[in-house]
Amino acid sequence: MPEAAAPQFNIQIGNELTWNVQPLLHEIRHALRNLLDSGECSVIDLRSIPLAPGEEDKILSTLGRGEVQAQLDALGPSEIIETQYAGVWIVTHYNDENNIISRFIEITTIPDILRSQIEDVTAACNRLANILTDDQEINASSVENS
Amino acid sequence: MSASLEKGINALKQQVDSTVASFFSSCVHCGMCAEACLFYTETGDPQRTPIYKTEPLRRIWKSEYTLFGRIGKMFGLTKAVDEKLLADWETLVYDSCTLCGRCSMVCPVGIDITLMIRKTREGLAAAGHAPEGLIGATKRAVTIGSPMGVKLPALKAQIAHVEKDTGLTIPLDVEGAEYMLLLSSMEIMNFPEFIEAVARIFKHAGVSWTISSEAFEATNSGIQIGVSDIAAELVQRIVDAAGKLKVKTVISPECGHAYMAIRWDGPNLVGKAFNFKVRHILEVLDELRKDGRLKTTGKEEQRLTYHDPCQIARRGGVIDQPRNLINMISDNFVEMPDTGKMNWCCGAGGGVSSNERADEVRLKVFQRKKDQLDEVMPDAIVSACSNCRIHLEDGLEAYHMDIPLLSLTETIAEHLAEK
Amino acid sequence: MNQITNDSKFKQVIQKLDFTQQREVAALFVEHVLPLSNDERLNRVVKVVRDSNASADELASALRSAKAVTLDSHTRCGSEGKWTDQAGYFVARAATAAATPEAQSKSGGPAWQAAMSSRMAQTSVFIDSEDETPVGTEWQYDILSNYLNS
Amino acid sequence: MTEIEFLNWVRGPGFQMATIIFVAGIVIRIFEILLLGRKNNLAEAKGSEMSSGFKTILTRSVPDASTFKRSTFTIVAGYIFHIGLFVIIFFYAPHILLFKDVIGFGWPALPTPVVDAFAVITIIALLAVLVHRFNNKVLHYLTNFEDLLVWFVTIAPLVTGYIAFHRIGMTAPALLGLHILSVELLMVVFPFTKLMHAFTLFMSRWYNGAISGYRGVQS
Amino acid sequence: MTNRPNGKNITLADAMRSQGISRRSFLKFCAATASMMALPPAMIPRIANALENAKRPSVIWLSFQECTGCTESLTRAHTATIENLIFDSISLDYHHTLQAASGHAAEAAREAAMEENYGKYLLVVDGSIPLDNPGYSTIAGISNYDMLMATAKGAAAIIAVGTCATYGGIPHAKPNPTGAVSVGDLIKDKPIINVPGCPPIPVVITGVLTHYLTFGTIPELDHIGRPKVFYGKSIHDRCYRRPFYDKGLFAETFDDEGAKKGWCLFKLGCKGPTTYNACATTKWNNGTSFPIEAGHPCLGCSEPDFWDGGGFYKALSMPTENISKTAVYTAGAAAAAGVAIGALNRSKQAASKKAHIKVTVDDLTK
Repeated sequence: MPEAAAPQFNIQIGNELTWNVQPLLHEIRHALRNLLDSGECSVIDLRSIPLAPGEEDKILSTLGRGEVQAQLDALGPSEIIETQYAGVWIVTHYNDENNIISRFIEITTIPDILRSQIEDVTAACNRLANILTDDQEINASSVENS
Repeated sequence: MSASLEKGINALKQQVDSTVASFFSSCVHCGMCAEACLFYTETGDPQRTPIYKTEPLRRIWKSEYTLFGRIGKMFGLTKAVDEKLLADWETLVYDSCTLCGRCSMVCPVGIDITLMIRKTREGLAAAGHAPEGLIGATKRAVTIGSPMGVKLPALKAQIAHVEKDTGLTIPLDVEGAEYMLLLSSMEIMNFPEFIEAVARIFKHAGVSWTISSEAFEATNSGIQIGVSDIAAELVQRIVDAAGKLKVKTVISPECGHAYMAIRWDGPNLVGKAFNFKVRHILEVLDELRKDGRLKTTGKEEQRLTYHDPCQIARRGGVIDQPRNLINMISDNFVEMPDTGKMNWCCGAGGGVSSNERADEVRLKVFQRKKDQLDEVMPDAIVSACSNCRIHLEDGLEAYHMDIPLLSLTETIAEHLAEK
Repeated sequence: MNQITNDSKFKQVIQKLDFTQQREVAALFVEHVLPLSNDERLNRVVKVVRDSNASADELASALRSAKAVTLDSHTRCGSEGKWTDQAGYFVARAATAAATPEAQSKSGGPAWQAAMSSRMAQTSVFIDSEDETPVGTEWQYDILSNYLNS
Repeated sequence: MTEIEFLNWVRGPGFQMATIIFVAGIVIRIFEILLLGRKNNLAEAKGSEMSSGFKTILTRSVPDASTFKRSTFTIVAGYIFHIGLFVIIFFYAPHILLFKDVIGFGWPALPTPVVDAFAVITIIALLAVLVHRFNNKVLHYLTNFEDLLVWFVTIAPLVTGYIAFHRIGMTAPALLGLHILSVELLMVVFPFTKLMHAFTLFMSRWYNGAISGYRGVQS
Repeated sequence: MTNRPNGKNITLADAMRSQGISRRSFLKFCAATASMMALPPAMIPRIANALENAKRPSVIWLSFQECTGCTESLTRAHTATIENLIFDSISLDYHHTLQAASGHAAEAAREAAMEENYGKYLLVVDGSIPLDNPGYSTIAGISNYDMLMATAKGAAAIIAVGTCATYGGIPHAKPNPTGAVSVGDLIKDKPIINVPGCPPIPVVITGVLTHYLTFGTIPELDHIGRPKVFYGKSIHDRCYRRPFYDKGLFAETFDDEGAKKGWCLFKLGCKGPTTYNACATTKWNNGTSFPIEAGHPCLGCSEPDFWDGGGFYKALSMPTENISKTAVYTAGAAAAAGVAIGALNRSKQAASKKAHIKVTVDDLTK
């Protein structure tokens, strides 16, 4: 690996600090308060904020890891964790090569993407129904299992 | 009565050579030469900036000797030299420049501005734009043999005098003498004691010398007015006389431009190397000192300083000799600031003194010399140029300063050790 | 005291005189050639120099004006020289020599200097008139003798 | 014409034309000057033309004390912007690449931030020089169009180069193109103006030293 | 592009589900796309919504003087990625590289699609158009020019893909033997989105498509028709080696210490400083890396005339022509001229000396 800072998800000009860390944390605090007062959720796209190498890590380490950590496997893995500050979530999407393709800070009680999606539920329901109506399939599968 | 613009322009064309071309190509208009010229520093008149005085010559160079200038000429972009230009420049080139050469010493790109002003004079003179005074002097120099109209009888009378006073003989037209002494009319008319001094010193040192009755005049108005043809004619007289008397060395007297004329310009004017040496009287005296042939006694108690005549020091190369000589007769010698090759001109050289029109400015710019003198407050000023001497006296008078002027040669003579 | 007949004697005698005497003699020489100058200022100079009890200031100002006349009368380099005028210049120089205090006095002393300059003044007059009339110096011997005898 | 097409032009045909005018102009002028020749001096020499000529080429860079006192600004400012230009032109890595490409060899560069600092100082010095030109009586009197033109074509590459490096304002190709164009302007103007002193200075200093060295004075 | 359900009325959502892609994946895709296109996260639901109900638009893809690299770049993805997801969401009615049909059958398909979706279909073009002689490139006997003009007429918008289609590209490089021109040179009355690059970054194409499908408009373009979102910043400005450039630390060769230390590639001819593209951020091969990261200077392929920049390994500060040769020849010629002029001057000098009339004292006045 070159001595230069490993290519970051969020590449910026030069390596001088952008001083965006504090403002961002403040923004998160306001969002939390907003969530309490009006129940309104908010999302921050980390790519949309200029950050110098290291600053992103600084933010992540400040927020730290909380109780919930979920793995998602959809078009490549995704990681959803709740930080040590309840209601502050970090959602990171990877592609098949495990490169980050996007990373969000969500201030909500539960990120949408964790919820089972109605469409998928509908589809699931149909699939299960189809299976139940066809016994051979079950037997066949049980034979295979045995 | 046949001076004309054409002649002037042609004369300027003749002046352009590789030095002129490289000089003009190098000027960056930095203005530093102005600060080196007493005619600017004391008047604050930007017109008197040295390089600006060469404009006529510059235009000729540009329009005649540069490709781009010639092209420009086709489109009427290159400025031409006309009657008016030369008329306007007359006072700059003759009244506001003593050809002292100080600007040539400070120019950061190394332009010998003085040389080019001298060349510019060739053009102005040929076009009939030389000052009356200089024309008069030149006429007298050519017709009478002396810019001041000093004729042989006058010299003879003065010689007779000196001989009476001193009991020495002044050798006139002695063939085979080692040295042939030239004199400036100034010395003959105003300072005959110079002749006496030389006579006594040479007797003391046992030098064989003579004065030519056919060419005793050292000065050369042709140089000052800027007409090489005339300058050459005047030099030729000396060459002939020297040849006739078969002398080994011709001595230039205490006169600035005379030395420049005979020592440095002479051979180039007549187009032939001399078969005799040319030395300034101070060089000769210093030689005698080195050879131990010149012995002095006693010292001047007064605080002495030395004024370097531009043409002898900066433009002539005689700088150490006067100092060696002064140290023989003084323990109290002080240098002015900006001395030797960087000395400031008295303000009357280069023909300015023979140009009445310049009288006022001549005395105005003397302020520079005054400031210089005020720095060291000497009791007496030693110099080696009658013209400097007279003008310094005028200036000191005008500025109410009472500092006596001494001729170095004469002062040495005063201290000759008895043998 | 016997008559002075030649320059060497003349010089010796002058050297013997003390400074004030030399001055007085110088003044006499100047007086003799005064007519050759047309500058009245010199008359005053001579008067002061001759006046044995003239104050230092008077002498000083006399010297100043003598110098002034010298500068005004000399021919400037390059300008046409008129020998008749030039005579005035040498008279002025003689006067200057006479008025110069002992300290700055040139070799030979005031009397000798004045004598020489006044001779040149006389020569000058004759230079223009081409004929080579030798200018006599006897008048100077006489003046000196008379001065000594008186 | 897009910026890139513009950039390609100034890097290609533009630069070629500029080079032709620059080289031809200088060579012609130098020949023009030297071929005029000069008479050889018949007076008995008191010193060597050669040695004092070359000596003066060096010594003229150092003014004597009183001259320095009288022209302090001109000398100091002059030194600053000449050194500045020298460093920027010859010690900035991308510039050295250019020379390497043209003359076949290069040399080590100075750190970019250093050159950057020089650029700022030089630009300031040149601005000061212009102000001085208008405030000083002599300079004001001497100044003509050429002086101003030369000042402009000298500072233009500095300013455009500075902006291009810091990528201020326009798109990068346009900035770089402008910078190169301004240099080409300088090259084209060079042989026709006093900028020639960069070359003729050596001749005139030599002549000056030779003339007075011949008379035994080191000028 | 296998087992794709046909029929124009199937939505993208249907298409995906039929491929067993969960809605979570879809949401993830929308989020990634929004993020990539610098859209506020608040837009994600709207994107999702729009795409789910988007009717698969008809797309006609014309390939002219090109190398198929662009198509390659777009179809290279071997696993289900958001890129080909988007391709599944369109109805690619004509693409003579990909479609089974050929010759007249293919042309018939194109004409049919044009007729059916007149004024609605998207026209994608890769490759430049030869104007010198139509024979240089024809399809089914139809010259590129005619085909482009005919097809463009009914297009809702045109996406020029690759530097050839956008700026003429390699065929247009000096001396441009075929007289190649870009789409933009020929068509002035249709919205054209330039997606330059040799090849362009796949996600940029899908991004543009997504934008079009989501908002029904074309994204904001820069002054040479490129979507600002992707071409707004130069490679240099986003380059992780930029600090070395600023410090003046350069790799001199491909194998020296500097190169090993990952220093700036400017001296090796990197065109990053003058090239506007998203390589440094989106990267290539599903975000693996990009040329500079791989140790090779940027060629500037997304800029017009990148082929005429004097060579890929010539630094930006170098002239593109052979200047030393020019200088030497010029100097030679000038020297000759100089001698001639010098001679002229000498004769002038001589003439003036000849014309000189001796000046005597009587000639000093008029």
